[in-house]
Amino acid sequence: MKEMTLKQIIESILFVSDSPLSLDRLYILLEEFEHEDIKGAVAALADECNVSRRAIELIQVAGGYQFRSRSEFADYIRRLKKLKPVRFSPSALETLAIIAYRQPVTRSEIEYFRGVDSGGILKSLLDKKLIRIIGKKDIPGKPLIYGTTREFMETFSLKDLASLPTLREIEELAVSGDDMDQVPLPLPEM
Amino acid sequence: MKEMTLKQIIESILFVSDSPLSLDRLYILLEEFEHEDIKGAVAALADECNVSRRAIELIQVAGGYQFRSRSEFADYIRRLKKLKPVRFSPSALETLAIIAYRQPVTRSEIEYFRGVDSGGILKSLLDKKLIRIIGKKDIPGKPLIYGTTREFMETFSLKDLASLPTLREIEELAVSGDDMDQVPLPLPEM
Amino acid sequence: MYQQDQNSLFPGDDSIACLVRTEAFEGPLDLLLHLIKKNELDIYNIPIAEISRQYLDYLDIMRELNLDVAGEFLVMASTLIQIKSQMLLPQITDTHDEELGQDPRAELVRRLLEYERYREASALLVARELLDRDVFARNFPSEELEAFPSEDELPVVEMFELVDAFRRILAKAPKESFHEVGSENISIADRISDILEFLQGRESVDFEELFIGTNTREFIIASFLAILELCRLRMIRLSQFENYGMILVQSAIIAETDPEHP
Repeated sequence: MKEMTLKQIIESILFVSDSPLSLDRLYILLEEFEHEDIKGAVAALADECNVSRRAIELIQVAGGYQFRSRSEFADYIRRLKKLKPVRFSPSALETLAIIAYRQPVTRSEIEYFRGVDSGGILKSLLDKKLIRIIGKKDIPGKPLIYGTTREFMETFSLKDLASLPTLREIEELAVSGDDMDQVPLPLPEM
Repeated sequence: MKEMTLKQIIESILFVSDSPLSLDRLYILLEEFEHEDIKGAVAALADECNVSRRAIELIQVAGGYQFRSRSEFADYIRRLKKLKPVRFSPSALETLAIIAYRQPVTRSEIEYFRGVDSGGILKSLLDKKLIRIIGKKDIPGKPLIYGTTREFMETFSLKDLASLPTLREIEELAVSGDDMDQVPLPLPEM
Repeated sequence: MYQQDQNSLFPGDDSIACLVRTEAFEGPLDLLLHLIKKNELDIYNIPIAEISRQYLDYLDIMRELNLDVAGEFLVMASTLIQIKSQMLLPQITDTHDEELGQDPRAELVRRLLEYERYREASALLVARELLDRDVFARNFPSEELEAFPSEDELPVVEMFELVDAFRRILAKAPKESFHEVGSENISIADRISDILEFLQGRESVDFEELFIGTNTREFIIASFLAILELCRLRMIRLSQFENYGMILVQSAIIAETDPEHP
């Protein structure tokens, strides 16, 4: 048997995994190795993909590492995978954006921002596992609260929630001295 | 966009394919390329994996080509499998749901709902410590009564059973219809 | 390539000079933003009278085309009219007025700004490298990995999947059991579980002991219903030795730890 390097070991594990693996998971899996060495090997592996101009890159997504095809090959891969490309309606995207940026958030908060009933879209996003029910809010009526999932980060190639595109700053309204982001919403009674 | 080589294109396709691809299949997928060139690129790709001592090899299997992790890494891959979270089968999920919402409940009540024998699934849920036997019901036959466990609450991050979403809450989501896309409203120019 | 398609779904540029736009308006806020952009208005200083007129004109056209005007559009129409009338009133300077100095348009403006902001965010999201559209991963079980037997681990599952599974069950369950499956009796399940635990290892307890805890109405009702349910299921026995005397509660469950496995 040939000698195995840590980098090769990590490459084999990341290759066969069907979801991104975090460094913490790798630390547990490869308990006989030093954390620093594992970290270094992951970085070296990512570099190698870039340097050797492979069609695959090692990216950070959903709190972990995953091999993914580079976007320039998408057309060819689509020929193989006859799956319908993911498409999002503007309403689904709006709703996702509100949930992503304001989570945990209730349905009535989402509807306040969107101005329209959002039950059907929430159900559909739940079905697609892009959002999840986090629990219930401890206010009268105990409404369900929603947040995004790991699948959401995977779908939108997000390293973590902090990597969401920055929201445009809203000019402070003269009439309101409060921070815009977390002002309690004047929601109608449920 | 960087220049794409045929070798890279084939690498990307083989990488994302979940089954081996034959040369004939590649010829069809990449119809704009010469058969000889495709054959050559596949061979070059296989060589490259060997030369650069990657943990992945391109092998010929079942009449096609497939990237596989080299066998010497099997021990590590086995560790990954051990850590891999299991997904629930629909029947396990159904059974767990009945127990969660109708506890305390007997096996025959569960089977009344599901319409099928549920012994095996109950055993597996007991093994996973998601349900427990509360006791025996004091009626003829003394059937066992089942309920959920602390582990169940932890799995779903539930504060208490009252925090389970009610059916009505889920039904309400579907009220507005399953429309991801709303009916388009045509806007005349004004 | 798909990116462009999706971006064009967002109304905003008015280069299309055709009579009927095919883009959908997501709601009243979307329509209002469109009107503001089209008229090149300052969002912080919306001429409410003019915007209201155009908004209502639009609703009229929808009706003329025999389109259902969704309720949300009507709610916004009345909001606009209300703001318009408030703007017409002379500035009230009463000290007891909480709305003192508040521009009647303020909340609407805030909603429009927030809405616009999330819509921009959604455009940024969809412009990212999307999995299974632009980039692809090996998000399927690898043969090497599947070759190993699965270990029993705690499964990962979302709450929604659990509830959805129960919905499926109910959909195919025999009809007569429907009415029984109240969705609101969950806290009763909690009380049942607690009471059974409380009774475990005790010969009998005073009925009233089962109500010790939070003294809320809900708690008492849930406890009482739990006791009734446990009686019905014959999992507890109640006994009373004299009129108005102490009611004793006994577990009727035979402790069982050795699971019967089929």
